[in-house]
Amino acid sequence: MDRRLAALLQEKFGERLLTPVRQRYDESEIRVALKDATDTLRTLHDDPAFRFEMLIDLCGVDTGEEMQVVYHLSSSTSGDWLRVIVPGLDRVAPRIASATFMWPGAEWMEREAYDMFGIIFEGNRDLRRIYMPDDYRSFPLRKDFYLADDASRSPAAGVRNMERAGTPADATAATVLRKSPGV
Amino acid sequence: MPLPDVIPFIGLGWSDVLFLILSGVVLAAAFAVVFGRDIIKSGLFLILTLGALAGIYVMLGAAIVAGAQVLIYIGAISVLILFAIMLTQSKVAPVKLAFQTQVAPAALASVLLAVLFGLAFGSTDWGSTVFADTPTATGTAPVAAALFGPYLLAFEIASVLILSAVIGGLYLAMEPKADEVGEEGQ
Amino acid sequence: MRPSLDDPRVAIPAESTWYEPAPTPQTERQAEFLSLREGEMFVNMGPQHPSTHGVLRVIIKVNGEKVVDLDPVLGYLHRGVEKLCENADYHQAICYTDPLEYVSSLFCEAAPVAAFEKLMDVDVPRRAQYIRVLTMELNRIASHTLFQGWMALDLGGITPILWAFIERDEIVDMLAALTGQKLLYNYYRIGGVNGDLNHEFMSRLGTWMSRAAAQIDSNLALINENEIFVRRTRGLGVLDAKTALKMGVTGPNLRASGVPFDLRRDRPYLVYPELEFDVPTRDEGDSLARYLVRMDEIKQSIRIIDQVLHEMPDGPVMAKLPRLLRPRPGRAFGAVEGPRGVYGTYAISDGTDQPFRMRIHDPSFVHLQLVGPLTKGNLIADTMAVMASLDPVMGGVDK
Amino acid sequence: MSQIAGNLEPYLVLSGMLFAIGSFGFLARRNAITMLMSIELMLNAVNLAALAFGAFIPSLAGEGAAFALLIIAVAAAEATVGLAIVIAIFRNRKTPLVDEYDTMRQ
Amino acid sequence: MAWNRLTPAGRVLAVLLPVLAIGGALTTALLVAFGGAIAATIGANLPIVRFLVASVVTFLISVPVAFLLIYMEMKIIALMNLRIGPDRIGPAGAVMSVVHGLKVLMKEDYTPPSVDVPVFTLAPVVVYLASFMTLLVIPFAPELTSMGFELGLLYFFAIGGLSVVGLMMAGWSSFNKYSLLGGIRAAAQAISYEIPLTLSVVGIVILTGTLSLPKIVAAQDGSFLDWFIFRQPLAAIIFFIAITAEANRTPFDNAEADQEIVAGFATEYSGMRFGFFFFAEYVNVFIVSALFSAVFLGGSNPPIHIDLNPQILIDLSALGIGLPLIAGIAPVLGTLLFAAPIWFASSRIKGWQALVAGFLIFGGVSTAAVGIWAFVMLPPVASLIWFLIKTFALVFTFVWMRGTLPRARIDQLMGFAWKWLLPASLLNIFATAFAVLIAGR
Repeated sequence: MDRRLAALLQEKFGERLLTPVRQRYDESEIRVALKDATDTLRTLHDDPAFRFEMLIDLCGVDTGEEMQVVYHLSSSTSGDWLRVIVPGLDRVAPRIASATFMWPGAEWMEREAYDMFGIIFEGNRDLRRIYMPDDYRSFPLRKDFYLADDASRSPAAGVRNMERAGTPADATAATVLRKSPGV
Repeated sequence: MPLPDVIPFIGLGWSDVLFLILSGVVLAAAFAVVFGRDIIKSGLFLILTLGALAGIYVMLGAAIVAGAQVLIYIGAISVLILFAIMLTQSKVAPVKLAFQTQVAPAALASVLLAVLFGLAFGSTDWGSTVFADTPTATGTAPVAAALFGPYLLAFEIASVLILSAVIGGLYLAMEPKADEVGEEGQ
Repeated sequence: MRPSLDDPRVAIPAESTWYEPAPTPQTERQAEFLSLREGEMFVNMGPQHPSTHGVLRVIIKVNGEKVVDLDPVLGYLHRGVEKLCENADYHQAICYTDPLEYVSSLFCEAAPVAAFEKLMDVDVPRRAQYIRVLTMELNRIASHTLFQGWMALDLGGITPILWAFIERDEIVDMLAALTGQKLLYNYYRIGGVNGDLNHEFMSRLGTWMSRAAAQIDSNLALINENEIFVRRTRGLGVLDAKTALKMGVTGPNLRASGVPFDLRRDRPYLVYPELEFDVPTRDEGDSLARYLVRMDEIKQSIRIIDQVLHEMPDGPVMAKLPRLLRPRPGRAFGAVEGPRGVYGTYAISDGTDQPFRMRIHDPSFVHLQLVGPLTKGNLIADTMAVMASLDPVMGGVDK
Repeated sequence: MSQIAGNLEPYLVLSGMLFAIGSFGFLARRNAITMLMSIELMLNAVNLAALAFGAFIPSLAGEGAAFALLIIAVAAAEATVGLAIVIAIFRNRKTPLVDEYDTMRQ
Repeated sequence: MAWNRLTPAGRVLAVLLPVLAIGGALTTALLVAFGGAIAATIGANLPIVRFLVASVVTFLISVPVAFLLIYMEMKIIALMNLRIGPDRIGPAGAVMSVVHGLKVLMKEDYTPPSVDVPVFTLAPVVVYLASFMTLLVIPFAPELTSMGFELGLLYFFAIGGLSVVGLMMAGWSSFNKYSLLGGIRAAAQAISYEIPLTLSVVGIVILTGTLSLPKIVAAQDGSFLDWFIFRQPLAAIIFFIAITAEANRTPFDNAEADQEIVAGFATEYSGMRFGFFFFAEYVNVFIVSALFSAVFLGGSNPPIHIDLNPQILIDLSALGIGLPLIAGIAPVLGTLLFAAPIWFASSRIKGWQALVAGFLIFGGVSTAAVGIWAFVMLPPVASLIWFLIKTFALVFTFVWMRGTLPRARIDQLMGFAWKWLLPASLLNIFATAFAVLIAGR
């Protein structure tokens, strides 16, 4: 079943996949570029060969060098699960098209990703803070946001503030404590 | 040693004092209804007026009318009025004057009316028509005899009127467009 | 003194701005929500309100008694668990996830444990798998009985919750005998469970199993046939299957709409493929169906526990693992079917002893989105019935 | 014994004054609901007069109370319809002030 | 001065004792001097005195009744919920509700800054007044009716309907949206349910030809088959549902639905002003139960008349000097009598413990004996006891309903009143009138 999905994905998307389809346990993983993301998701959702109708999860990832948005989809016909990773969002001004046009339920998950990473989902009607207060300025899950013990053990001079007043644009690569560009 | 008929020093009977107190309350509360700026307080003063009037009705020996007054006027009509006030007096409600422009002519007309009433009552010679020296208590039986005897037609007309009022009220207060979502949970 | 509405001397601004300035709308949706039409007003519920489970704040726009629009405000319980987990090692991360959904915290442990086991390619011993299934199903029953009480409480019935607590108390005591904790069990470990079943747990479980079905049936009889209860929930907040799928609804809420989606069946984990059970579904999709599906699930859980007790093998309950866990770089998504839906954990490892990113997906968070669409056009009282039937737990919603 | 309460005239004077107050309210207030309240005052004044006549004129013993009851019934109907009209107009015109009810003018 | 060293209780006593002593002396002196005149005045103005005494007594009994009902509710619902309920203060927690009352008294009576102060302050008084004034016409027993006047039923409905004015005042003046919604709900509910409530008893008025509650009770004299619940079952059902709604009880407690609008009209109230609402609710429950038992359950009539006609009335005056002797000796003897077997029963029981137990047992036994004697010998006591049994059975039913039922939704509530109860009560009137016509009265 999973082998079939891998072949199908390879066949449908071909060179649009940034890396070959990875499969491990019952999960399949594809990576698509930012500009292909919307088309890919729409194909996955509408194509009768896939029918990935359920959005199980949507989240943002900060690798320290770039932002990623990760979708977990579930197919209603075959029961396959698929992870779609959209890497390469700009860390300074992350922007991606919203998935709410297909899955209205993604609205709050996108709000959460915005709240935590500052990723702006174009097309989401209600993109505002969801957990943090409205006047909060920083984005807590970014790698340039330190916890208290991070701040104390950070090699840089002095104590750093946990919360950085500012926008994603204020974050520079030098302030990132932990980077994993490979993942 | 029963209580004296006439209160010492004042020279009035007990019922006179009661009447004066009640009528004072009635008039003061009625003034408050008409002149009040806060409309919800006008409604509450209306309830006070009606309650004091019910007391005067009891003094007049018409306990059943007093009961009906409290039950219908206070319990239903006034509450309905308060209800309507709460429904309509929202934030767009008047931030302007409480009175019309013709307040002075209206006052003049009312004063004239009052004077006219006074003159009429004063000049009428009741003479032999009024026999009773104190109000005679009316039991329920004569009321029923009157309602279901000579005034049966009026009674029936009143019931038809109430029916039509209920239907008309329902029709008027119905939502303009039928929005059946969540109605009655059926 | 309150300025009089009828007073000509004062110009009174809009009522909603008397004390608290209206927030400036940040989005299109919020601007639409904040614009009041004639006769509408905002009613604030929470964060301290008798019928919001936990600290949820809901701003309701009402026209008379009718709910026009609704905006949940979250974050009163937000602790930043994801960030904390990124700064803890793999073992510590599990106990951070415990208090997320405090009424069924074993599921909150099971999801990250499943993800980490995939990252590290650990094989869990079969006995540990059976124990996990057993404890999770017990916890599911505890959660669903509590849901029954909450549902009745939100509709104004005060007795069922105390009857429901009998079963929950017994299960919680049982699990406390096994794990040492009554609420936050912290029982699952990467590669197994913390300690084998003990005598007290087994004897309590045996006693309870002998009367559980009858006792739960009698609890259900308290409220299931109640005319007022049925009239208040039937046909209320109808969620059709298509919308449910689009909204990402999972768990009993989805199954009440007629979609037989159950991870235990569709994406088997642990030993569920070897066990026999039904996936109860309903087609109505209303509040009553959501309630009844959960009640049916209790019976299936008892069935599963019965089979587990008969088939449980002997053997170790922990896999052999190094003390310091450093999985290879990679990504894994572990998901379990909880009493409210899919609990997922998406873990990214970068080769160190701490997860590089740990995303926690909680079903309550998704389901709470539905309160707005489902209650529009109903009455204020229906908001509580809908919210209770979706069964959100704020600890999970706010992470 | 009772110089005031034992006579007909004080009741009639009270009734007349109440009626005058009610008529002033009806003529002078802008708010439709206050006008309705003034009408209730006037009706009550009439009630009071009817009851006073019934109490002091033996031949009218039952009639006064019967009249009062009929008036109360009619007043209930009047209040219902009046308030329904006010609310219906309010729904369209968003104001309870009668001098802004000028639909014909527009 | 030692004043500073006194405890608060001691200070109260230090003030109270002299005041009491002086007041008592003055009162005694006045009574001695003008006793005859006062007695004559009372005798000459019996109706007025009777009215005053009835009002004061009614007001005074309304508070203990509320305490009793609060305790009943706490305990019964606790039993239904498998809890213990209050158990610390007093035997089985019996004093708990009194302590609740004290707590409410001592709490700060906070007035929020934006309320309409006079209306806000007056509202609980109106509510409480309306509920306790209706107590005046309750026919506890034929001899124990405060005011058994002719239009009792009309008076009851009229005054009982006043409480909604207080609820609306509270709802409006609190300047709180929950309160406003609660007030509007209370008004809509009260107006709707007053109509079937009033119409449902019209059948009984047709049958009895009176609005006086004592006469309605007297019309049900005889066996329990003469009660109106058997002659007018439909009316009884309608009446019961309507009084549940009038008293704002579950399942019709929408005006203070805590899951929806926190506490409704009472949200902004605290301290004694909240206490007034709280007490009024329970007094209301008692009153509507009493009214139901008077109108439909035969009131103070026993279910079956058994003519005991005992002739064991002891002429106390015939005992002469023996009366004070017996009154002095009997408690001592009785206490010793009951204490002795307890003391002998176990060596672990100390003498004073046995004496205390004996005294308590003697107290219980003698109270029971006096009660049975009074029940048999004094018709008012028997009537009162029957009346209270019926009333408290109904109070129990109300508490039971609260423990069992969820809350109805407001639109279902209103629809039920207008679509079902009103036609049913009209049908009941027609059927009764038709039956009376056929039977020729």
